This record gives sequence, C-alpha cells and structure tokens, in this order.
Amino acid sequence: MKNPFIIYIIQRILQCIVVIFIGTTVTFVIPRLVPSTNPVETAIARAQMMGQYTDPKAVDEMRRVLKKLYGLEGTTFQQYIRYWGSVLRGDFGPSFSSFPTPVMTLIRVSLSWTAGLLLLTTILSWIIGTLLGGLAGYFSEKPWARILEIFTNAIRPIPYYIMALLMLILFSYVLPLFPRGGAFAIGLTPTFSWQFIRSVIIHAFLPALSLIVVGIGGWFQNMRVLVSNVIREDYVVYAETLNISPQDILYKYVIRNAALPQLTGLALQLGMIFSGALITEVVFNYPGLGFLLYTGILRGDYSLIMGITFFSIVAIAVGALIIDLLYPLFDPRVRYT
Amino acid sequence: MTVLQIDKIKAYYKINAYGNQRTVKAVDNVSLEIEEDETFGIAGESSCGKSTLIKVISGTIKPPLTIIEGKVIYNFGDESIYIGKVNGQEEIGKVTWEKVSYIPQSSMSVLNPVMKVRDIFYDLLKSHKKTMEKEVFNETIKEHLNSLGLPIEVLDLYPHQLSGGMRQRVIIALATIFRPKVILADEPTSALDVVVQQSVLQLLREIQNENKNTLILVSHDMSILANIANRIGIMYAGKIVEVAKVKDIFENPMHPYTKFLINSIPRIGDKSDRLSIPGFPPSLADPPNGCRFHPRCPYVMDICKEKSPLLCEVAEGHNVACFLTSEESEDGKY
Amino acid sequence: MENTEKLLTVKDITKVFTRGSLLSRISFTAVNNVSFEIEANKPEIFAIVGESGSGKTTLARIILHLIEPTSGQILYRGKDITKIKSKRDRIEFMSTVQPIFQNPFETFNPLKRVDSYLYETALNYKITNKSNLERFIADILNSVGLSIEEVKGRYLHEFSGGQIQRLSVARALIVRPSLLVADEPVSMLDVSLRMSIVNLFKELKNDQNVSIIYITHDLATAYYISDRIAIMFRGDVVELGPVEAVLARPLHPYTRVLKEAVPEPTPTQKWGGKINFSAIEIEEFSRVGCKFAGRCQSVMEICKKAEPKYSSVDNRMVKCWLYK
Amino acid sequence: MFNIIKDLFKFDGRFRFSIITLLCIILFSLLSFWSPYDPSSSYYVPSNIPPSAKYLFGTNSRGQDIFWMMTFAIKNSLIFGIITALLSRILSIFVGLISGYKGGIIDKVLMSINDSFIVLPLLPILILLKFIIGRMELTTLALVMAVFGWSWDARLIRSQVLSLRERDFTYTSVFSGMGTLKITFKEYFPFIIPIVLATTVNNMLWSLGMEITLAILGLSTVEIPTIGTTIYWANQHQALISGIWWWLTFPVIISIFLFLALYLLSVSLSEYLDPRLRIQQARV
Repeated sequence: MKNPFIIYIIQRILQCIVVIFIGTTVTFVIPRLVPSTNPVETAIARAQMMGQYTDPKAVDEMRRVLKKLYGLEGTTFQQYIRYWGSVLRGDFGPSFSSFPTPVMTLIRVSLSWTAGLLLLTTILSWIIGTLLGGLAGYFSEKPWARILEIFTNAIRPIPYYIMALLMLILFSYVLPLFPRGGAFAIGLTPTFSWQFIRSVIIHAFLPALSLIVVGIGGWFQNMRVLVSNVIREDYVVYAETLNISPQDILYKYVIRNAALPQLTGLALQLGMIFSGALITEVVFNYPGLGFLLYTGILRGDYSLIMGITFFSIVAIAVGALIIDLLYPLFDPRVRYT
Repeated sequence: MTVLQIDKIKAYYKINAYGNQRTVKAVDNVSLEIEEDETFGIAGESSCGKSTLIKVISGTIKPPLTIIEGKVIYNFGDESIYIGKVNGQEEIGKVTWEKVSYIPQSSMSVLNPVMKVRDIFYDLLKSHKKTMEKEVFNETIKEHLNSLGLPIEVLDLYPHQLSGGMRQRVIIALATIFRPKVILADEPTSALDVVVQQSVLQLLREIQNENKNTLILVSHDMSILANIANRIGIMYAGKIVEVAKVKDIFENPMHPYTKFLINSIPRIGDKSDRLSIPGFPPSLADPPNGCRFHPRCPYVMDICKEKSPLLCEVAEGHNVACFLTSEESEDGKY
Repeated sequence: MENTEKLLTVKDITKVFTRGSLLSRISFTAVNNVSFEIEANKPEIFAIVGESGSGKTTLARIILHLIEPTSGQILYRGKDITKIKSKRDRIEFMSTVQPIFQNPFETFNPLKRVDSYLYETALNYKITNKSNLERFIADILNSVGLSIEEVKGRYLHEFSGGQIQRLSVARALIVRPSLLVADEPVSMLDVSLRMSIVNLFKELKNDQNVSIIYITHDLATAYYISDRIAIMFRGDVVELGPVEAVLARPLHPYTRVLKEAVPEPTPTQKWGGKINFSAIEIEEFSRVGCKFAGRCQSVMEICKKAEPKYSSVDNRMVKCWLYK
Repeated sequence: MFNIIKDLFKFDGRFRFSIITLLCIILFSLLSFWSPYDPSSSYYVPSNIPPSAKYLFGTNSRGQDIFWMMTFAIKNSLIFGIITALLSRILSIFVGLISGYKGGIIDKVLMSINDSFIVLPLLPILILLKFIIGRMELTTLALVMAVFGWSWDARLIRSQVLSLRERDFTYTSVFSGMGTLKITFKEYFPFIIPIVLATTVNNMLWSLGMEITLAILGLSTVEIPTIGTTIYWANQHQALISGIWWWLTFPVIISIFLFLALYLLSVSLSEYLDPRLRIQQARV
C-alpha cells in the first residue's frame, strides 16, 4: 500500500502549482480587461501621466519590453505561452522609473529587507500567539487569561495600516523613541559592522512590533477557541484521570493537538500577512517590496508592479507549500495508515 | 474489609445557559459498601446517573458537577482517601492511579492521537515514579504487556493504527500497571463487537483473579454483568433500587424495575414474548416525587407517589428500595 | 416475469470501495457477491447479522438505492432499480421500500418540527387530499402507539429515543410500503425499551403484511424477531437460512463463535474457551481465500488459498470448505 | 429572530457593546444628510483649527470641517462594505452549496480553485488591477473586491453542507419525496444561515480594511470621502509632521470602534447561532 505520506506531499505540490498557475493567469488576464485596443499604449500613457519627466529612450525601451511581454501578435494563446516564457525567466524588462536596471534586480534588493521583516514577525507572532492562546484557553478562569482575552479581542480587528499608524504616532511622535522610518541611519553603508546592525534593528523595531501585535491578536483568538474544544476531548480527560503531570497535559496533549489546525491556518493566512507587511512598509517607508511597490505606483512603473505581483504570488505559494510539508512531521495520522 | 464506602452521596449538575438555571439530580442519596477482592456490577440504563457515580468515586469532579452532600471513603488499610462535603466545603481527596485506576468507554479518541503508545506509558510512569531510567522503564512495560498477552510491537504504534480490541487492551494495561486496589470500568466494552468484547472481559476477569483487586464495572447490559460480576447494584433515575449477589438478582429479583430489566432481554432459543417497561425514563432535571419509578410501575400504591423508599436489607445480602418489601422511606417511617 | 413474483431480488451484489486520490488506489471489498430473495406474497422478517466492518450497512444502503453497487442487480418486483431515471419511477420505487435509521436523534432535522415530515410525505406521495390529511396522520400515529397531541408542533429534542423510532416507522408507513429496511433500529435504545419497538415490527409483519429487512449486530434480538437470518463476515454472507435451524445448529465456524460470544443473562453459564483475534483489522480485509481463516479453529490448507463456494446443507446456504 | 436578539442583548456583553456602537456610528453617518457643506467642495472654513466648540472635530488644511466630512466618510465606507459583503455572499453560497452538495470531481476542482484564491496575496493583484483600470467608483471597486472575497466563506459553507449530506435526515427527506432544491432550502438553510451571517460581518471587516489600504496608496477615487481617502489626504498634507493631529486621530478612532463592533458582532452571533450549541441548550 502506498505510504499516505507521499500521497500528501504530491497533493500539496500539485496545489502549489495550481496556485501559481491561477495567479499567473490572473496577472496575464488583468491588462487584457481594459477594452481599449492596445494595452501597451494605454499602459505607457497611464505611466507617463502618473510619473515625472521620463527620457524618450526609456519610453521606447518600455514599449519594446511591453510588446515582447504582451507579444500582441498571434492569438491570445500564443501570447499566453510567450508570457509564461518570459515570466518563468523572471524577465519583466527594465524598470520604467529607474531605467535601465531590470525589474528583477530591484526586487532582489528590496526582497532581502521584506524577507527579514516578514519571516521574523510571522514566526514570532505565530509562536507567541499560539502559546499565549493555548495557556489562556487552558487556564480560562484565571484573571490574567481574561485580561489577555479582552486585550487581544480589542487588537484583533484593527487592520494593519491603522495599527502601523498608531505605532508611528505613539512611539515616534508622542514619545520620540524610534526613528520615523527608513531601514538604517542615513550615511551608513550596509556592512556587517555592529553599528550598522544596531541601526537596522532600531529602524526595523516599530514595523516589526506593529506586524507582531496584529498577528498575535489573530493567532491568540484562534488558539484559545481550539484549546477550549480540545480540553473537552476524551484523551485530555483520560490523561487527567491518569494523574499525568499538568505540564505534560498542557504541552504534550492540549497545545500539541490544538496547534495542528493552527499550522494549517498559518499556510492559509500567508497571503493576508504578506499584504499586511507591504502596507506596513509604506507607513514606515521601510525599503522592502511594499515600499518598492508604492514608489512603482507613484512613478507609474508598470513593469515593476507586474514583476512584484508575480513574484509575491510565487513566494506566497512556495511559502504555503513549505508550511504544508511541515504538517506531516507533527501529525502521525498523515504519516502512517 | 470494605474497600470503598459510599455514604448518602448527592451530586448534581448546576447548568446555567442563557438565563435558564437547571439542576440535574444525577446522583441522589446513594449509599454502597464495596468489599475487597470483589467484582461489583452497576447496572443502569441511559441517564440513570451511573457514569456520574463513577466520576464521583474516581474524584474527577469538575463544574458543572458538584457534590451537594455525603461522602466517599476509600480505606486501603494503611491509607484512606476522602471525597465529599465537609461543613459546607467540597473536599476531593487525591485519588492516585496507584490505588484507584479507571477504564473509560473504548471510544476511538481516548488515547492521544499524536503520541506513540510507549510515550503514553512513559508519561504515566514519569508522573508517578519520578526516577525512571529508560532501561528500567522498558523492562517493566515489556513484562507487563507479556503478562496480558499483548504483542510488544504495539508500543511503537499510534492509536489510530490499533484495532478496537487492541486499543481497549492497551487501556487495560494502562489501568493495571501499578496493580491498583480498585479498578473502575465505565462501559468498557460497549463500543466493541461481541467476539472482541468476550476476550476483553475474560482478560479483566483473569486480572481480577490474579491481583485480588476490586473491579467496579458499570454497564447497561445485564448479560455481561451476569458473566463477570459477584454482586450487582441496579440504578434507576439517580438512585440505587436493588443490590444483591448475582444469583439472587437473576433468580429472585425483588424490585419491579429489576424484574422488567431481566425479562426484557431476548435469549437465543426462546421466542416467548418479551415486554418493555411502559413510558420512558424520567428527566433528572425534575424527577417525579416519591419513588422515581412510580409513573411506570404496575404495582404503584399511593405511598409510592409521596414518599421515596429507603434501600434496606430484605434478605441476607439482598437490599431493595421498594414499599412492596419494606415500610421505611428515606425520610423516616411512613 | 417469473411466476411466483419476488418482492425483492438481490443478485450477486458486490461493492468495492477505493480510497485515496487518483495516484494511489487502496481498495477493499465491503460486500462480496451477496444474493437472496424476499417473497412478495408472504411477509417475513429477514435479519442480516454481522459485526462492524461486515458490510451489512453498505448492503442496506445499496438495497435502498442510496449507493450504487460495483456489480450485481437489485430487482423490486422484477424491475431493476439501477435503471431508475424518471421522478415517477423514483416515487414508485420509494413507495415500495422505506428506511428506518439507527440513531433516532439523527433521523429528523433537529431545527424543524417533527410532524412536518409526516405531512410532507403524505402530500408528496398524494396519499390523501388536504381535507382529511389531519385524520389520516392521526390514524397512522395511533397504529404505532402515538397520539396526534403528543406530536403536534413539537421538536426532536422533546421526544425520547423510543418515541422518535415510532415516529420514523409512522412516517414510513404513510406510503404503505411492502418492505422496510431497518438498519440497527433499536441499538441506540435502552434494553428495557427495545422490546416495544421490536414487537411493533412483529405487528407490522403480521397485521399490515409488511416485510422487514432487520440489520443488527445483536444475535439475541435477531433470533427473537426474525424468520430467516443471514450471517455476514467481512463482506461475505457465510450462512443463510431459517433462524431456528441456523442458531440451534450453527454450521459455519464463525456463526458458532458469534453465538458462543453472546453473553447469556444467567449467571450459571459463564464463558469458557479462549478467543484469539488479529491485532490489526486491515489484514483480514485483504486476506486471500476464506476471510475467517485467520481465526478459524477448523482451518484447512484449502481455506487459505481458495474462496469457498456456497453449498446447501440442512436447507441452509453455507460458505465453507467443511461442507461440499 | 427577534427573541434571538433579545436573548443575546440580555446575556452577551460583547453583543450589547457592538450593537450600541454600530447604532451610534450609523446615526453619525445619517447626520450627513443634514450637512451644511457639500462634501466635494473645500476651503469653505478657515483651515487647520484644532477641535473647538464651533468645529467639533476641528478643520483640516483643505478648509473642510472634519466633523461633517467624517459623516460622509463613514456613510460611504459602510455602503461600500455592505455591497462587497452581499455581492461576495452570492459567490460563496453558490460555490459552497455546489461543491458541498455535488461532491466528487466538481468538489475537488472547485475547492482547489477556492484554496488558491485564499492563498493568493490579494493586495499586489488589486494594485495591478487598479493601476490598469484607473478611475473606479466605489460600486465597481466593491464588485472587484467581491470577486476576490468569497473564497474563505465558500470553504466554511462547503464543510457545513458536506457534514449535513451525511446525516440521516437527508435520506429521510429524500424518502419523504423531497427534491434536491427543496432539501437544500428547507433542510439545510437553518444550518447555513448562521455561517452566512457571521461571515458577512467578517467580510465587511475585510473589505473596509482593504478599502483603507487601497485609498492610502492613492488608488481609489480620492474625491469620494471615505475613511481611507480622509487618511490619504491627511498623509498628502503631512498632517502628522505639521502637527494637525486631529485630522488623523478622529478617522483612526472611529474606524477602530467600527472594526471592533463588527468583529464582536460576528463572534457573538456565530457563537449563539451555532446549531450544535442551540440543540445542547434545548436538550439539557
């Protein structure tokens, strides 16, 4: 009999491919939604109207790239295949606003900043949220659990932008503890000197804090509900009658089982968290993908936006796949029949 | 020597949901004495309070269940555990697994799905005998499983990989590892097939003969109790209505409910008509006053509607709570 | 049409379940070519007894046309139900056979008034017109020992298990079916209340000549109520015949083991004998030859290799190599 | 339905808070009909005056009275949220019912598309879409958001329908002569309504949050006053740096209250309407 573990992996990889396929098709279809005859011209017209002065060489290069990208000749199907060809090679042509640098190099530079911020905050908020939620769910009568619940209930519905704004107002205007934005003090060159790293941490602190606080609210509430269900399960009641030590029951029985659906939730929420990170970067003009996207919008840099959109779809799909592949390690029912 | 004394225990569920308060009188003034080296069967049908009684005896009392009155005392010669109401305060003694163990209904979800059977044993032993090195632990487990005829490979399996019968054996192994004085079993085989049920009950009987422990077995199936119990207590609507040796219960049942219970069991080879008890079990939230069986009892008398009969000895070792056989009611002579 | 028309003919019904997605095919045979017949003019109670995983519920679902068999035919009065396409055929089929389910509290929608099902059935099958609908329903309820006042406008949670099973029978009787398929109808009820429902089934057979297929794992109730009995094990019908003969002198080793395992409600006859069992169930499903070979006391070499054929002994069908 | 609200109001503090807050916000937004100023005009009051008796919320640097601007902003945002939530219900109920009821291949295909929409990062896609299409009134934006907002809820409705199909009363209904449509509406809807209600409120929460995000990026039609565009104009005029704190604080406070009220409403509603819970209460 085939091992269910392999079936699970194949299914998850297939799902990841489907996500990338649908994402790419959506980004291919969107420009064609515009009823006008030639999407390239409309794109360039819109870009020029939005952006500042652009030298003619950049406009011609843009037209060449977009023509190639869209390849207006041939049937939509041929365009579609050519579109896949250039996309898979990551060739979105040069960025319109900061001409001749290709879009991909811009993305690669700001990617390291977003990745740093996003990975750290997502994992931290997931772990803290899950642990705190688990404890609050298990000791639900204790006063500290009640306070925590009310506090997170208040935080959870606040969208990323509003929380980022609040943090900015509180911690850099009202009490000026942190800088107002940017990733490191001006004039410092990115080296691994302690001074540079210290400055990066100080600058990244507020965006990270705001992302974590919003994240924790969500994970806390989900975990608290999951735990309040798991406590009533037969194996927990039985473990209690076995007088197994309360710590073991809490961690090995309650949190261990309640964290499984929480992990699937993380894979599904990755898209939302990523969008949240983008907007938080804009508030703190933290030089990640979000800020790059924002400048792209201001300057009407069409191919940059296209590149970032495609790149974020692939990144999120792969991220969700990784989390899904972690799941069987924690759930033996998937590993063995 | 009486190993477990249950003295006028009253345990109710106080439920408050969206404004309507209800108290479910699950166990209402129950008194029992259970001896050492005895298999005591508690027979009762759905919502008669037998599972609540087991919860009270095993000390697993969590809201909304609270003890209103009475006490449960274990005495193991050297040590005694007290559960019950002391001047208004609910006191629940620590019922440790070494002395009193518990076998739940063999449902699929009793063992932790993400842990191997070995780790469950390890947690149990760790929490009781703090210093347990790996080798000593492996040794004790292997020897214990062999004594129960269980294959050793079971230790490395996960609960979802075990069959129903095997899972119930693992639960019995967990319950008997410390050779406890009292084993409580709540419908241990009702979720199993007939053939597997027979082998599991034979295993319980062998363990009881070997260790001379007390086995308290709760079941809705009188035929099982006939095969395994020495004494049987019949429970109805939160009260014990009859207690006697197994032979007396089946050959000379005195309480009308017991008579009905035995007569309504179909037997292979006998197609004679079987009758059901008219009406349906009372709700424990507002039980009928007087004797709780009176709305369904064919021999009902006026006294039955006002007073609740006391469980008292009618013949040698045979107690009945019915006005047909005694005049005493729970609140004094009528 | 054959001369003595059969109410129900089950011909070589097999059902193979395949689990897992398109890449992996784990399949096991839940029902393995089962055949039997129910006479049209002679109402009888036909019991199908087996443990969990024996395929009895799958067989019931196939007979009720709720799931499609992998192979084989189900004929009602000579008409094959797998050919049912039009709504008219469906209504005609459902007015000959009606189901009774195991869990009373799952039989009706808890959020809807229970009597709405009675009116719904009566109107959909056009049994009576609107005017004397109330009286018709009241009569049906009386025939199962319930009164209209007890039932009017009440919800599921206001009834006991026994009452709901009676309601379920009443709903089924509205269409005057000739066959009821009851899948473990009393296993969720208290022993002391089961007899009232079981006796109700006997009355239906005798007074309203309704045939009943009674599916259970409880051999004693099956003996009490049925005329003919089929013992199922891992998808095979291992023994089929009149209930007195089958249970007085069980031929198939599994029937013998099953009968001995049933606890007698008398303290004198305690269980003897030692039972061996397979640690992991999956093994038994995929076993070649006779599926009971792993546990059978009188197992022979041939049992492990070839699947036994049916032989007719003492007017019973037995599927075992001991009998040729 | 009325007694549900009465029960909830009496016993569930969260529900009481959310109903009161929502009523205040709706009343506040209705004031916009008596607004002395036309929302699209500007510079009709002296600008940058901190909150005072005359101008409750103060005025902004575009010479608009923030109090009356906020009444329009809340009204438009609420309308936008409701339209998106209702439009996305159609898709989520449709997909949820079909894949839950049909099962098999259709279910697998629909669900893999559905899961992809859940995982996709919607912000960059919406930005790309907005960037291409440019001008878009609120209703078309609501339509676009509805196209992306149905996948979470379709998944919930599907799992509910799947579990209902396995329950015996579905077969009882089939054998009572009821057709598929009748079963779906008469038998399943009392189970589906609580999910639809709770997820509608959740969807409003999501779409309002998204509207703010798009407005701040300058992608929604900035003339129409909504919570998002108010904050957008505040950013454009560097409200924080030049010390006009009241321009930002009032929209932020009101939106926090609005989001909190909507969230608590959806939590208390789904907890109360959960059929399992209701049956338990009745049976005890």
